[in-house]
Amino acid sequence: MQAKFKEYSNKNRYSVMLFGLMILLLMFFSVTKGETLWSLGTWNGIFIQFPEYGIMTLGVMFCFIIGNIDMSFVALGDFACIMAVRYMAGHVTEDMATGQVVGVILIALLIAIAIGVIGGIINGVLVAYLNIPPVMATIAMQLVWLGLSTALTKGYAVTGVPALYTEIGHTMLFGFLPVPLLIFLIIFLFSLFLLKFTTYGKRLYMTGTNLKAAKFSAINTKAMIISTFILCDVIACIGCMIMVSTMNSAKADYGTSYVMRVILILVLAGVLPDGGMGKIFNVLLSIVAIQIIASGVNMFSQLNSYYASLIWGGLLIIVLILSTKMNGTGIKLFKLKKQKM
Amino acid sequence: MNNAMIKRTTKRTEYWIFLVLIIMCVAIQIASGGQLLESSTVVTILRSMVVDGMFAMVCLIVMVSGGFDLSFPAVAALAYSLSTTICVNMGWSETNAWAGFIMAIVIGAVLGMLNGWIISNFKLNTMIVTLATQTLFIGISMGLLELKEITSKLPLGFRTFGESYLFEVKSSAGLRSTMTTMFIPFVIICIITSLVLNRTMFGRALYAIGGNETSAERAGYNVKRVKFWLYVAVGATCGFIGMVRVCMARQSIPKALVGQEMTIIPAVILGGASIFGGEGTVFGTICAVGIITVVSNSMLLIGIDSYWQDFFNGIVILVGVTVSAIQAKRRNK
Amino acid sequence: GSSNSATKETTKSSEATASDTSTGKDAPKIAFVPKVMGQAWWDHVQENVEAWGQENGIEVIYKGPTEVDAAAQVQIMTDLVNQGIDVLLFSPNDPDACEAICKEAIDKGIIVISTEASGMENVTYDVEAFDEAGLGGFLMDQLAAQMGEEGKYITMVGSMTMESQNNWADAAVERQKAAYPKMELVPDARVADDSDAEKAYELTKELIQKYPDLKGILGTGSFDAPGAARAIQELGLTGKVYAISVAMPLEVKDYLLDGTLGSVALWDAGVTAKVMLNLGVKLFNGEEIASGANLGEIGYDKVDIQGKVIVGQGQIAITTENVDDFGF
Amino acid sequence: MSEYLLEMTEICKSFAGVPALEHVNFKVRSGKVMCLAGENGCGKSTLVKIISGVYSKDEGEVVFEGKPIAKITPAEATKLGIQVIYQDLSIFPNLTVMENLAINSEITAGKKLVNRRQWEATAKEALSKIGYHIDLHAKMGELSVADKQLVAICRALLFDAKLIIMDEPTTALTKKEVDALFKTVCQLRDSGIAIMFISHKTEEIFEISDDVCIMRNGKNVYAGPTSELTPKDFTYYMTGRELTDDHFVAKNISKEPVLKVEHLSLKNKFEDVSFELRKGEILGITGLLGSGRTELALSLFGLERPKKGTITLNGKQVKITSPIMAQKLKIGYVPEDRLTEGLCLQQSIADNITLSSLKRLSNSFGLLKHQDIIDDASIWKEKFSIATNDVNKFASTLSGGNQQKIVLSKWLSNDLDVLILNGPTVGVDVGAKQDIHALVHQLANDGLAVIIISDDLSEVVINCSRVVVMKEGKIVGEMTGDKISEDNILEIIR
Ligand SMILES: Nc1ncnc2c1ncn2[C@@H]1O[C@H](COP(=O)(O)OP(=O)(O)OP(=O)(O)O)[C@@H](O)[C@H]1O
Ligand SMILES: Nc1ncnc2c1ncn2[C@@H]1O[C@H](COP(=O)(O)OP(=O)(O)OP(=O)(O)O)[C@@H](O)[C@H]1O
Ligand SMILES: [Mg+2]
Ligand SMILES: [Mg+2]
Repeated sequence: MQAKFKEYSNKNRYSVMLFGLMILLLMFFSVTKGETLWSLGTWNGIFIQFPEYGIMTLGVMFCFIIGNIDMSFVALGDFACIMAVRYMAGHVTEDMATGQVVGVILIALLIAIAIGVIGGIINGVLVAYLNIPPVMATIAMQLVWLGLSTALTKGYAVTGVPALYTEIGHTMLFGFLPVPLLIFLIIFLFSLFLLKFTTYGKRLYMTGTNLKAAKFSAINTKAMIISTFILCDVIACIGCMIMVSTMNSAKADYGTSYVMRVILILVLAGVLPDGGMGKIFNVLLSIVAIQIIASGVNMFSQLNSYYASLIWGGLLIIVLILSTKMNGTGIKLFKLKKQKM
Repeated sequence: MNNAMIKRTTKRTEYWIFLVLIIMCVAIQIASGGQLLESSTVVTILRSMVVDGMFAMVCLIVMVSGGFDLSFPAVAALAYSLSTTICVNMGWSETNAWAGFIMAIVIGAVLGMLNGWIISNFKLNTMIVTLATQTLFIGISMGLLELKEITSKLPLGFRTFGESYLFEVKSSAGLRSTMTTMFIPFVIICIITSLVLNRTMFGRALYAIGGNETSAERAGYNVKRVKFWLYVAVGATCGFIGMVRVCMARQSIPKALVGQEMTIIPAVILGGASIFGGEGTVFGTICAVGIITVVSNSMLLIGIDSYWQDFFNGIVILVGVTVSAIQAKRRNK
Repeated sequence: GSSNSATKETTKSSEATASDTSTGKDAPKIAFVPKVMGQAWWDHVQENVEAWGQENGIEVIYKGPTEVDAAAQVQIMTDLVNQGIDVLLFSPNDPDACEAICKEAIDKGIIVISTEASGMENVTYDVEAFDEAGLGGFLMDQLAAQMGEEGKYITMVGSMTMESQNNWADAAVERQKAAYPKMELVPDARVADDSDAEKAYELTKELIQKYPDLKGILGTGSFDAPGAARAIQELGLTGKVYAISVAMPLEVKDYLLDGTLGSVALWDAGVTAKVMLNLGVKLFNGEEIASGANLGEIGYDKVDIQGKVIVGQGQIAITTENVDDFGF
Repeated sequence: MSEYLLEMTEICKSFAGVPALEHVNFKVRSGKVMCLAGENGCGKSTLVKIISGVYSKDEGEVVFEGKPIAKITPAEATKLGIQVIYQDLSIFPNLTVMENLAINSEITAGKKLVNRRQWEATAKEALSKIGYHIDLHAKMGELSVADKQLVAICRALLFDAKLIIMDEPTTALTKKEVDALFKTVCQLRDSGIAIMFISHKTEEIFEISDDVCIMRNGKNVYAGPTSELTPKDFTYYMTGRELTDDHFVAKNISKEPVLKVEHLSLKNKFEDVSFELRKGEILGITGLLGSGRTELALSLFGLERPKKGTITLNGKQVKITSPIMAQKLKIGYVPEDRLTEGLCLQQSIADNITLSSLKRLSNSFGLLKHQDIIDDASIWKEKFSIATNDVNKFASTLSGGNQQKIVLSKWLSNDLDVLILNGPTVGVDVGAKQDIHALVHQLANDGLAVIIISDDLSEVVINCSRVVVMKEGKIVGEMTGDKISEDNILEIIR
């Protein structure tokens, strides 16, 4: 039994660590702010909040697994949303029937997704064909999209989101399931399916581990990179469209703070931008853990929101160090040091 | 012999970057109707290169060793805001800038030690480690310590130091511009970086580690120690640079530098540093910082609408990295 | 002032009576959400909010996003609303973005009061130190007076995506078109300084290089005037080029004294915050507010209520005369 | 002082509890060449790293020049006179030849500053030791493997080395370069330096060594003079079994060629190459480094685009533009560098084996059949006797030879007409080599057309029914049947 657990925890050390982390966090907040933590409202808030960046995280996860990084997804998503909202604002009139409005919304969503596809293709071509390091390519593209949005909107928020669309972000299905959470779950299951059960997923991990070897194994790595960027950016655009429904408008710089948060979540989950690594369940755990910390910090009136940063950074360091120790490399390094001294 | 040397030179990235800089300057000079090379504009551009240029040196030296530092703005910000806050809270309103500098350097070194300790002791991706410490340092500065913006209460010594200048120039229109004293630290840091990288065994160790870490270890370098002291030195330098910025801008804003890494790192890569380590020169980096500064400081002059500036910046970076990527590909063929 | 302490008395007593009565109302749980944490402007507000809390014995949660990001701000508001508060006070980065969460809050029976967001629908009240067009016009009036009502000028904002700063700048341009026909907006029209005095300084030099006959810079961010003034001073253009913006008094004191700046504008956001707090408590205790009500702070003793918007007379021009009166 | 320069007694070393070396004993004499031999993963490199101070031993005694050495760092080892040329050469690809040559001695000298002139002098001195010429300012990474090897040797000679250890220095070299290297080794030996030489190639060991130490599973099974051994004993000691090297005899060669290459040219790489390949045949392609063999193979696999010439497959002229297309045309390619081109080390063995046949192992919707993947991998594990108990383990847990078997299975699990093997047994021990050869023979006899590209002439001779020799991008000779011998090939190459 014990041996089995040991083997399991060796294989899934990130899951074990994240579970432990979650339990510690919940225990801590239960002891200090038990009443607030275990109220319906708090959990309601947690489940309403994480879907928008949680969805983006799932998108960027694909990029990380294949060994790329995307810094442009929020800027691109904002641009896509601006176009979509402009379309909605221009085509929805007061006297429209609900069915027509739904039609307009669907077209707007298609516009957003199409822009996501275009953004993904551009990123992919820059990385796969021009061999630009992904960090650089996507930082530049981030500026490009941000600049385009700013120029188009003169920096103002674009309003005129139909009421029906705004409701999406605030409706509780069956009285308990927020629609954004539902969409998150759908995308989560879709990603899970892609990663675990399809040849795409298998190729994704293999390409991320060794691109050259994948190429020599008759995998179209260029197509893999481009399709992964498309997937990532489309999912990110969907995340941004959910942001639109909660924010009732679109703007060039909505959600800019999500870029670093998404990277933080992925790294905490053991999905490193080196590629080929990471489990989607850990990403889920990590998303929830990050949100619990943020909401937890907000329960203390005397702690300002930067404490969340403090805790995120500290935890990430601890998790990183623990992960190398479990790898054996950490322990070995210590031994080497001792003997040398 | 000479032919070989010319061939070698033209193969180098910094050669191309330098050409691009010159061509860009000429183009902007023409497009802006001769306004770029106006003495006051030149002085302003040199001035705005100071802080970015020094950070680029720090970034370069880390990249040469095969690392990737995201935390340097956070280190600088925490170091200078803590240092100025201490000065203000101790009531040293008249204090000399040196006190602040020394404190910031010490704080920077301590923060660098954390980076150095983690990076040298655990085989971890430096980008991720510094992402973590960046987040942590921001949390410490604004959360734990609740450091505030300091503007009007900034000690007099800091302001005087920031206002001091080397010389002044007058433009054709009779406009007076001053060359800040802070240009000297910039030049010194560039020279020191260049000397360290090229003329010391420590610098060669950085190239060696960036090129092949195991080989460096086998060649007899104490890689762990080199890395540790690298990050300590980088931290200390960041503290120093942060204080330069405080004096120049006459304000200490704990958040001012956050996100700066996203403009500095592209510049350093543009200048020929490789994200895989072992490559990069001071000259190339300065040229690249020059390009970025000249472009962003002359957008108005060449008539680019303010709303389009981000877009234009993005395109410049994109073109720059594409050129160097294509060139690298050709070189490897 | 005396009216100030009087309201305090009443608030306290009404509270005392409230807790005695069978309705069993405790002190309200109040949260204040600023645009961002850790900026001098909002630090000043925080000090005022904390001071108010101490005076009235009510704990106020002061919590804002770590970045000027509407999404992050909405997340914090969501947390607070869901954790159960009675009064939500906030200054939105983006008013539209907050509508949805505010509606939710109001549906939960929370009193929602905003500031710098006169267009918001889903609030109980919106408190403004001045009306939006008012500040832009006010800045323009000041600048025009210094420029002699003629010459070229440009507008400057902290960033192109800051809604309220853009609004004020637009209002200023409107004002110029209506009242100062001899003044002219240069083709570049608007520049952004990334909320950084150093960048404002560089921009100003560049602008003067490009437009040698530029005479005025109208900024709406709090870093604009200090940065511009430094450039004007260095270029030796004091008295030839004028700059104005919203600014913290002590930051621009030197420039005001040596004449580089004629004046800057300010409203005390701390006072506005206190007014919001007072209003929140009043509403919580079931009081009705009508035009002409006294909200207990200077400039708000006879407020004007238009629909949901409560407008005070809070904007102030800072000149050499009153620069020392504020202590910040 | 004893007659032995280096004495290792009862050396033990384990990694995270797994023993890599158990009670190893051997001695090295001054002015002699000692060969260390053994299967992949038997601990040779580990032993070397213990001598040079990269690893520290758990137990045992190392005596150098009569003095016991307890703890040692790489720098101290250098000072003692121990120089190692590691398996991966330990060079700095981003630095120049001059810097690569001089940096080690500068570090050892404890220098703090860089003196360019001094460095240049040092570098020149190093090159002069074996009279080798190369541009001092060339970037190391741009040199050919052979040049890198020679630079590494020059660097080692700079020190007053008493013992030079070479860890598999010949894997990347062709016969001609190996000969040059052996000449240098003899020179060094004659000047009184002890050489420790690690190799998998039996002929080489018998050619060069005075003493030999054979290891198996971390223990040494033989240590003594080479002259007392026959090659047969030698392989027996190494593998623990009798090996018979069967020459390949093509049994059923098809009439029509399956692959026909005509006048194929790739700029700067190869020119006007023509040959035919039939089913059941094994074609060997050999030649010097840089003769364009690899590019030729890559052209057949769609990774290079030859400008001129034609490729005809089963009677149909084809243009191969990508590996995907090559796979569709039933061409498989096993790359020369298994670590960078062949394997995803941090993924499971099963995933690696099935990587290029995922289409077959999934249904029409692209859904994976997980059980089939495991089954498929297990079949290959059995067939190739891959040394692992679980195909779900990472590929990185295997030794070099077993890793090579994975790369082979990856392509063999496809339905192929043509299989191209580039250096199929580079760095693979004799036992595993035997297994691989036997399998290739069987495949050919079952009707596969095989191309083997190799530097190892004996490998070419044993396995090929026809051999093509390339030189500077052109085919300079072809031979079949009895004509195939090492001497004949060498004659053409020279
Ligand atoms: N750093 C390490 N950590 C854990 N195990 C190791 C390490 N280095 C080597 N080993 C293990 O020790 C054993 C001996 O490895 P070594 O590299 O010495 O083999 P070798 O004889 O040189 O093989 P080859 O012929 O393939 O070069 C192998 O089983 C290997 O997996
Ligand atoms: N004609 C040529 N002109 C210039 N360089 C050449 C030429 N032919 C080959 N080279 C260079 O020689 C090096 C090795 O070439 P290649 O990979 O074709 O060798 P190979 O015969 O396949 O050797 P091996 O298989 O042993 O590695 C390369 O750097 C290549 O650029
Ligand atoms: Mg070995
Ligand atoms: Mg080759």
